[in-house]
Formats: sequence, C-alpha cells, structure tokens
Amino acid sequence: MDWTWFHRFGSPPHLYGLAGRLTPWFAWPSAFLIAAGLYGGLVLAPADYQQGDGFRVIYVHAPSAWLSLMAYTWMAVAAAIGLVWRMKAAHAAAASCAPLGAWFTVAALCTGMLWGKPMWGTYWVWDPRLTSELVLLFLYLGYMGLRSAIEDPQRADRASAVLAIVGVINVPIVRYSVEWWNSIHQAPSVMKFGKPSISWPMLTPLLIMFVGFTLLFVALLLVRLRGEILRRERHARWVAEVVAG
Amino acid sequence: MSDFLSMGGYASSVWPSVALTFGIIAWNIVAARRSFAAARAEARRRLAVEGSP
Amino acid sequence: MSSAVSCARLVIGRDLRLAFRNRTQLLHPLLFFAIVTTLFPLALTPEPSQLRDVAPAVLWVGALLASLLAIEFLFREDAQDGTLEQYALSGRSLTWLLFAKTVSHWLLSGLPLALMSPIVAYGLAVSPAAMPGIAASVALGTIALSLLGAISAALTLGIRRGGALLSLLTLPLAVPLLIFGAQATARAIEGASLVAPMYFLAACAVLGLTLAPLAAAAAVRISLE
Amino acid sequence: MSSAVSCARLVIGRDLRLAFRNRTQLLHPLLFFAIVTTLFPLALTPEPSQLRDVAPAVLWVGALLASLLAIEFLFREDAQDGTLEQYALSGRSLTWLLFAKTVSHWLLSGLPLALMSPIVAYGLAVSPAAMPGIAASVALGTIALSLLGAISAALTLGIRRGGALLSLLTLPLAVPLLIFGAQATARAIEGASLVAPMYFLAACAVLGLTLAPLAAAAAVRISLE
Amino acid sequence: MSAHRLSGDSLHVFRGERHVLRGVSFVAEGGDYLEVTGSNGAGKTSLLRTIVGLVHAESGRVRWNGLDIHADAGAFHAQLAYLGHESPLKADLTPRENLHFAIGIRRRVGGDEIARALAETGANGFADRPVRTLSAGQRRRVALAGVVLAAVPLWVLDEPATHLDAEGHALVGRLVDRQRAEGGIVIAAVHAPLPVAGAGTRRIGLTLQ
Amino acid sequence: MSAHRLSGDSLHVFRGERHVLRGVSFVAEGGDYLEVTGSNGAGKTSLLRTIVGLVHAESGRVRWNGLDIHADAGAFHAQLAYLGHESPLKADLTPRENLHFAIGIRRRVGGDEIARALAETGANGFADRPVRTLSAGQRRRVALAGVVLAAVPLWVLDEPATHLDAEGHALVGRLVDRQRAEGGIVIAAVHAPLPVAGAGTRRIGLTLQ
Ligand code: HEM
Ligand SMILES: Nc1ncnc2c1ncn2[C@@H]1O[C@H](COP(=O)(O)OP(=O)(O)OP(=O)(O)O)[C@@H](O)[C@H]1O
Ligand SMILES: Nc1ncnc2c1ncn2[C@@H]1O[C@H](COP(=O)(O)OP(=O)(O)OP(=O)(O)O)[C@@H](O)[C@H]1O
Ligand SMILES: [Mg+2]
Ligand SMILES: [Mg+2]
Repeated sequence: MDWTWFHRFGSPPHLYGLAGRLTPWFAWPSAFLIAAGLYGGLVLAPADYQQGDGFRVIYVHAPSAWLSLMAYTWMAVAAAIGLVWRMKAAHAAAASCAPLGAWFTVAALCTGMLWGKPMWGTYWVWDPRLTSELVLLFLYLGYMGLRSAIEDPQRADRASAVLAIVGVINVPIVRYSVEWWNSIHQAPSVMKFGKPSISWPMLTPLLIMFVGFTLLFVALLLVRLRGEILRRERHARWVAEVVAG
Repeated sequence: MSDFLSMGGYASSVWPSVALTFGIIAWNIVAARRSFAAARAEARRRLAVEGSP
Repeated sequence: MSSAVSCARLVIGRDLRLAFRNRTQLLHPLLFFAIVTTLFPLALTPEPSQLRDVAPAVLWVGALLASLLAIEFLFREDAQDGTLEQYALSGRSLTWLLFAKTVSHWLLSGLPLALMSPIVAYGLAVSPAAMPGIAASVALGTIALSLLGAISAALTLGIRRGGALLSLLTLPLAVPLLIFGAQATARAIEGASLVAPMYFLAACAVLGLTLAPLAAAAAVRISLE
Repeated sequence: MSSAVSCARLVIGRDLRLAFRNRTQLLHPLLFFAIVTTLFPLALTPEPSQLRDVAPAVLWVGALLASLLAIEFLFREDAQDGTLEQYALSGRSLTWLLFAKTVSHWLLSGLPLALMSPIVAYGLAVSPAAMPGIAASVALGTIALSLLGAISAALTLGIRRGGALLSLLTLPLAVPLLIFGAQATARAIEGASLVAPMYFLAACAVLGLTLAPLAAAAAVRISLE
Repeated sequence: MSAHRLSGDSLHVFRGERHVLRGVSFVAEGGDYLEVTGSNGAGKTSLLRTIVGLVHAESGRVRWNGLDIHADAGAFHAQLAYLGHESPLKADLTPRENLHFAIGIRRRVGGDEIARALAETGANGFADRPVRTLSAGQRRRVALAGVVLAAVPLWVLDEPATHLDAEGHALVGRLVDRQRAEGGIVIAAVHAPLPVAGAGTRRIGLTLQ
Repeated sequence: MSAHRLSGDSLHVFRGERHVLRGVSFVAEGGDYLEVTGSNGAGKTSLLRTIVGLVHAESGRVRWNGLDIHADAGAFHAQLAYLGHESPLKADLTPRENLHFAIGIRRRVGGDEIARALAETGANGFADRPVRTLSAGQRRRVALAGVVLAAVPLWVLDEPATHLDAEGHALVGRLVDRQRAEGGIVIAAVHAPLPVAGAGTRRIGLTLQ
C-alpha cells in the first residue's frame, strides 16, 4: 500500500494550507443548516403530544450532546495517531478538539438541566447518563489541565495523548448508559438501528441540526488546528514565509 | 408572536437553552479565531526578533 | 527596610502569582471537592430525600479533604527548594511570614471552596434557602482548618511522604470543626438558627489565628535543623 | 543476566524494604481509611440503621481516597532521585518494571485496605456475615484502582503539584469501580449474590493488567524526555 | 560600615550520632575571606550550617560582633546571606521574579537593581524564562545574583562554584573580592580554591573524623 | 570484547523552544574518552541525554555499533551506564542496598562485588548508613560505584566529579582510564578536564546558541 498520501496529509505546511482553504466550505453551510434547523425546530415542528413545546430544547440539547461525544472520540483517535506515528499535525488536531468538546459538554449539561426542571422537577438528578456526561466534562478538564501543566509542547502532546486514549472508555459508557442501567433519561430515539421512533416533522429539523453542528465543529476545529500547527512549527522556514506574507 | 415566545409555558427552559447554546457557539467562534490570531502574532514576533530561520 | 505589611504582601503576592501561573492548579481543590461530592450520590443513591440527609456530612468531609489536599503544598515546595531556609535566615519574623503564607493558602483554597459549596449542596438536593448559611460556615471553618493545617504541614516537613502523615495529624484535630460545621449545615438545611455552631467555628478560627503561626514557625525551624 | 522474574522480585523487594524501613508509613493508607470512615458517623448520625445504609458508599469512597493517596508516591520519589531514569536505561522492559512496582503498591495499600475493610464495616453497623464479600470486593477493586492510578501517576510525573492533578485524572475513571464496588458491598450487606458486580470488577482488573503497564511505561518515557 | 567580626570558639557539632566537628575555632574580620576545605565528609557543610545557626553546636558558640548568634537570631540573619549545595529557586518563576520575591522580604529592591545583579552574574540572557528550563550552571548564577542583591556584610557559601564553567569560577572570585573590598566577610566551603586576591585569606582545613 | 563504536551525525536538538544543538557530530570507538565541554547552558547535558536516548533529536541520529539507538533501545541501554547531575540514590537505603537493587535489575551481582566497588570509590567507610545522612561528595562516590558495577562498555557521565574533593577527581580519572583500557567508551561533560591519560581523548566543544 502506498502511504505517501498519509504523510503528505500529515505534513504541517500542507495541512495548514488545506485547513485554511477548507474552512469556509464548512462554515457557511453550517451557518445555513443551523439557521434552517432552528427555524424548523422552533417554528415548523408540531408540539409534542406529551411534553408540549418543552421538547423543543432537543434541537439544541441533542446536537450539543452528540458533539461532546464525537469531539472526544476524534480527540482520542488523533492522539493515538500522533503517538504511534509521532505526527505533530495529529497532536495539533487532538489539542484543538479538547476546548471545543469541553464547551459543547457544558452546553449539553446546561440545556439538559434547563430541560430537566420542567420534565423531572429538578435541575439535576444522579442518573447514569447525566453523571457520565459530567464525568466527560471532568475528563476534558483533566486533559486540558495536564496539557497546560506541561511546559514543553512536545511532551504535553504525548502525555495528554496517553490520557485521551485511556479516557475514551468513558464514551461508550455515556452513549449506552441509558440502555445498560434503567435511566430516567430519554433512550436514543434518533441514533439507533432501524427506524427512528419520533415523527418525521420533528425529526427532520433535528437531523439538519446534527449535520449543521457537525460542520460547525469541523470549521472551528480547522481554525484552531491552524493555530496549533503554527505553535508547533514556529521555528520552521515555511512558517516564516506564511506569516511574513 | 407572543404565543411563539411563550412556548406553551416552557419559555423558561426553551429560550435560555437556545440562548446559552448560541452564546457558547459564538464564544467558540471568537475563541478559535483568537487562538489562531495569537499563534500568528507570536510567530510574527519571533520572526521580527530572531530573523528568518 | 520594607515594613512588615509590605513584606507579607510580597509573600502573598508571590504565592498568588505562582498559583495563577499554573492556572489549572487553582482549580484543583475545587475539582477535588466536586469529584468527591459526586462520588457519594453515585455510590449511595440518587434519592433526593436520602441525599439531603447525608448532605452535611458529605459536604464537610469533602471540604475537609479538599482543603487538606492543598495544605500539603503549603510549605513543601518552599522547603524543597530552599525558600523556607531563606525565610528563616531573612532576619524577618518567621511567624509573620508563615502567617502570610497561610493567608494566601486560604485565599486559594478555603475561599473558593466556600463559594462553591452552594453548587455542591444543590447537587445534594439541598434547598436554595440554606445556601448563604452553608457558604458562610464553610468559609469560617476553612479558616480554622488552614491554620490547623499549617501546623501539621510544618511538622511533617522533614518527612518523606509527609502527605499521608499530614492528614493523619490534622484530621483528628479537625474533628470538632467537622462536627460543628456539619451541625451548622444541618441547621441551615432545616432553616434553624446557625448562631451556636458558627460561634464555635469563629472561636476556633480566632484561637488558630493567635497560636497557629507561632507553632508553625517553631516546627519549621526544627525541620531545618 | 538475571531473569525477568528475579528482576521483578528485586523491584518489589526494594519497595517493600523501603516501606518497612519507614514502618509508620505503611500504616498511612490504613489510618487514613480509618479516619475518613470515622469522620462520617461523627458528622452524620450514630443511628445504626442509617449508618448501614451509607456504609457501602462510605467504605468505598474511603478506600478509593486512601488508595489514591498512596498512589501519588508510586513513582514520584523514584522520579525525583533518578531511579526511574535508571530503570528506563537499564535495558529491561520498562513496562515490566513498572508492573512490578504496581504490584508492590497493591501489596502495600490495596491488600491491607481489603484486610481492614471488615473492621471498618463493623464500625458502620454491618453484620459479620457480609465481611468476606466486602473484603473480597475491596481486594479486587483496589487491583484495578492501583493499575489505573499507575497511569495517572506516570502522567503527572513531570508536574509540580501533580498530586492534585492526579486525583483529577484518576477519580473520573474510577467511577465505574466505585459504582460496582459499592453495589457489591450493598449486596453483601443484604445477603444477595455478589457475582454480577464482582465479575465486572474482575473484568476491570484484567483489562487494567493488560493495558495499564503499557500506558504507564509510555507516560514515564515521556516524562523523562 | 563598622568593621564586623565573626568568630567561633571550639565548636563541637554532632550530626546524628557522629561527632563531626571537634573543637573548631576561627575568627574572621571585615575584609576577610575564610576558605573552608577538607575532604568529602570532613564537615564543611556542617560547619557552615552551624555558623548560620541552622545546626546547633553541642558546645562552643558562634559570635557575630561579639554577640552569640542565637541571642538575637533575627538581627544576625538580617546581615547574612547563605547559599547551600542547592540553589533556592522556584522552578515555576523566572529568575527575575525569584529574586524579586526572595530579596523583597529583606529590603525594598528595584527592578533595575535586580537587572544589574543578573547582568553581573551573567544571567541576563535568561532572566525571563522559568527556572525549570535552565541548565545547572545557569541556576547557580541566578542564586549568586541573589547573594549579591542581599547587600549584607556576611556571605556564607557552600561550594559556590559548583556547575559553573571557567568564566563562572572567575566571576565568583571577583564577587568575593568586591564583597571584601566593601568591608564584608566571606566564608566559603570549596574543593578547588577560588581565584581571589591573596591578602586577607584565612583557611580552615577540616579533617575527616 | 568486540570493538564498539558510538557515533552521532549532525544532531539537532530542541529543548522546549530553544534550538540547543545545531548539527553536532561525533565518533567514539572502544578505548576513547570523549570530553564534552562548553560554557553553562551550551548544551552538554542535552547532548548526553540525547546520546542515551532520553531526549529525542529533531533531526540526525545516534548510532551504537552502526544501529540507530532507538531501533532497539533495550539492547542499547543494556550496554550503557548514565550518571546525571543528581546521584540516583534512595535516601532511606544504605549505599550497599542502593547498589544491590539498582544493579540487580541489570545483572546478578554478589555482595563481595558490591563491596569491592564501594572500596574502590572510597565509599566503604559509610556503606551501611542511610544515604540521607551522607555529605554531597559521599553520595557522588556511591553513584560512581554504581557506574563501575554496571560493567558495561559505554559510560555517559554528566559532571562526574561534582562535589568531589581533589582525591575524588583523581579517582574519577583512574576509573575512566581503566574503563578505556578494557575497551570501553567514556563520554563525560566536564568544566575542569579530568586527569586521564592523554591518548585517545577526543573533545566536543559546544558553544552557547
Ligand atoms: C443535565 C441533564 C442532561 C444531560 C447531561 C443529558 C445528556 C445527554 C446526552 C449525553 C445525550 C446523548 C447524545 C447522543 O447519544 O448522541 C442526550 C441526548 C438526548 N437527551 Fe439529554 N441530557 C440531559 C437532560 C435531558 C432531559 C431533561 C431530556 C428530556 C426530558 C433529555 C432528552 C434527550 C433526548 C431526547 C436526547 C436525544 C436522544 C437520541 O435521540 O439519541 N435530556 N442527552
Ligand atoms: N526543559 C527545557 N526547556 C527549555 N530550555 C531548556 C530546557 N532544558 C535546558 N534548556 C536550555 O537548553 C540549553 C542547554 O542546557 P543544558 O542543560 O544542556 O546545558 P549544559 O551545557 O549542561 O549547562 P551546565 O554547564 O550549566 O550544566 C540552556 O540554554 C538551557 O537553558
Ligand atoms: N543528618 C546527618 N546525620 C548523620 N550524619 C550526617 C548527617 N549529615 C551529615 N552527616 C555526616 O557528617 C559528616 C560531615 O558532613 P558534611 O555534609 O558536613 O560534609 P562536607 O565536608 O560538606 O562534605 P562534602 O565535601 O561531601 O560536601 C559526614 O561524614 C556525613 O556523613
Ligand atoms: Mg558539603
Ligand atoms: Mg548540564
């Protein structure tokens, strides 16, 4: 198998340029989709027969929660690649995932709490899914804490990569906690095998939101990635050329 | 319109959630751009101090 | 020669600067507190009424351990890199310098813990009305705890793995603080008057303020020998 | 050249010798465990039935914190005095050497904690019939905990005040151990079957045995760079 | 500056169970350099720590300007700078910050004064990097800058030139000479003699007990 | 013992953000003593740590007997003894115990062999006291005994003679000479040259970047 594409892809100057060129291609569609999804979710979708209009929180809650998990997974995968092939660009990607993932975890927690007040009568219960999402936040904080505690960027990259890989075990726990333990939290109704269990008019805006959030995440990741690449390659000649221009 | 804003009595969860999420999105956009700009400025400063490598 | 106050300001300023340099480390006692108090509902039960019953105990044991965790570092690094030796040889009152260090420790651990305790209490199903009382009692209790911890930290300086011994020395002495703190919290939850336990916590803090720095200075001198 | 086994024996022998040289330090995790678990009844209530309800949570949180306290020192001293560097340059598999160190850590903390847990449980008004189950579950849980802690300890090596970061990194990952450990204890108290939670704890231990030393060795190498 | 005088008479010092110093006596006056030599384990470090008051002598006393140093330890310490085997620096702070905080508790000190001391000890090239990232010799230079900045009459230095390069050795010699010229007293434990001006050098040779 | 060969070609090393070594190359063969000199912060320690494989070079490689050291790090390390700025000793164990446990994981070693090494480095007078109570130079001697006991062809020593007295300097020179006579290679970072036999000495002079 020919691996040159892999190394070319991982070469910092190439990736830096590519990321710059790709950003708008993710940013604008995401803005459009999120706007459309929001309109669809808040205005067009019919009220839920049980929860009334309260269910509309789902259009921000579920995509945020989904991103919080996706970001961790990507972070762990990037970290593993960086560790195994000593690839700086992959470490840069992992480092860029963490703050984004942490913020979307916060968003999922807060929107979930706001939703929980009318539905369960309290902002917080010690439910497995809620708890494991909180643990996910702690993991993100631990990752960023470890990273900032180590001065040398190379060492910080590799040490935090080990942590990211070890912590990935929490992702399936969050994802499947609802099924493994009996939980008061909603079981997956969209992302499950077979037919989704909610109606299409409600589902469509949600799916649009999922895609929009994912694209947004990629766009933000690319912007951060470029910064991280510059930080790691400060002493490289190509950086001088790029920055001077 | 006020019907829409009241969200069938759930205004106090729906609107804060939406506002919060978009607040976080906005902050992330600002922060991402800022982090890139900071890295760029830093590289420029180094270039000015140390000259081309 | 700079005055005693400016000298204390310098010591506190240095500790705060060091703490803010490792920004995340500022969060450690808080996160530890948050994590320990999260572990309980997980291991126990998610039932709010039952959680509310154990809330004072969980809150205070958590705060105690978090504060202790931070105390371990009160003098240790300064001892290892020779700063403490230099303090002892600076011609300044060591008691005063150590007192300043204890103040900065409380600012960096006790105060944030007190500010955070209402959030933790909420997670333990405590009603919002009890929050001001809880925060106040934790703030007062951690003052006494920091001072108490300063003595133990100084005593365990010369010792390898002092950390474990430190908790051993401090925890038994902290028992009265724990009992009255938990009592104050329990009363805040019931909506009863906090005066009696708060009065006791304040007495402990005042006693600590007068005696602890002296004892700590003596202990530090011994450890340097 | 000495064999891998004799080499591990040497590493473990050294750690045990060091521990027994500072005899009191051997007692630290145990005493910490004892103190934390006594703080609870003090802060809570002396009511036996209520104590029995919180016993699994108190026991496991106490054991978790005690074990964590000891883990901080798993590699720290060896890193400071250069022993770890020598291990990495010894031509031996670092994974294996660190595994041996983790074993000695468990022998010095997990095992004594398991042996002591029945006593603590008795203090929490648990009936004697539940004791074997409790001790077994603590023994199994602390194996996984020592292995998990080894990774965090290795990761926080290069870092000042790594201790606080260490608990931050370890506790979230230890949550499943806590939940299942407390569940096993609760079942032992009720007289129900422990098989399911014990099976889970064993699975964690096996997973840890295969993966943790590898991760720890990677982390140690990084810290030495 | 009045002439200072430091003396010890028949000091007996135990470390643990060992009788390390057996009746060591010395006198040093303003302008003197007291060189403490002796093979490894002879008791140089123990003597210096006794002189600054960190170790208590079993018998005999150390006098500063005629007064037992333990009589008014605060006043004595205010006139003294001690540098041990290890350099007392915070790894997370920069050299500049380290000196600011360390000297600040002794006396008011300005940024320019710190900068001058750092330049003098050849440490201005790395004055604003965390000490953690400095080499062994670079740290020693920062520690020496701290001794200079203390601006006190008595210096007690334990192997001040460890980890220093040849130029660093010369630097230590110059610093010692300047301190003596200003009427100060320097006591240093060394293995290789420092390059100081000959006059006014006294020696204590310790032998292994 | 087959003739060994250690080489580095155009090593570039970064510490944090600093380009510390710029294209350093060297060769050493059985019987050689490679003396690394340079002012404080020139990169001696960094070079030694790169040679033993603790620091990774940004470009260039170190070869042991023709093979990249990272290709089979275990095999390389089994032939290597490294002594850094600090002596790797457990404060609570005695020198004898320290050596027993440290060398034991490399090879089977008898008590008499340890005793001989301790005697050779002048450490037998305090072989059974906890290291905590030893003076700085005494600790260094114990660490040197560990290097001798490793019985490996390659020694990498960072300022081996720190804290040692004059007799200790001569001792280090003797040890280095013997190691070379047995076909080994010694690399040492030093500030003052070690008293070794002249032939077979190569030098790397590093300059501050
Ligand atoms: C702090 C409280 C909450 C947290 C931490 C939380 C967390 C999560 C997480 C992690 C997901 C998973 C997303 C995925 O698997 O891709 C999710 C999805 C979801 N949550 Fe929540 N949640 C909370 C409160 C609530 C409440 C109160 C409700 C409604 C009563 C709710 C309804 C949902 C729904 C409907 C989904 C989408 C499930 C799917 O289709 O996959 N959540 N939440
Ligand atoms: N972890 C680090 N991060 C950043 N810079 C470092 C780090 N370690 C060392 N340096 C820098 O690299 C350079 C070389 O350091 P090194 O320790 O190799 O010097 P050295 O030649 O051994 O000096 P000395 O004679 O003082 O021991 C120095 O300028 C030092 O400040
Ligand atoms: N804490 C202690 N307990 C017992 N003995 C000690 C202690 N500290 C030092 N010693 C012993 O006292 C003697 C003198 O030690 P000291 O450190 O003063 O020597 P030194 O002259 O400074 O040696 P070096 O040149 O190696 O620094 C040594 O034999 C040492 O082993
Ligand atoms: Mg000495
Ligand atoms: Mg060096």
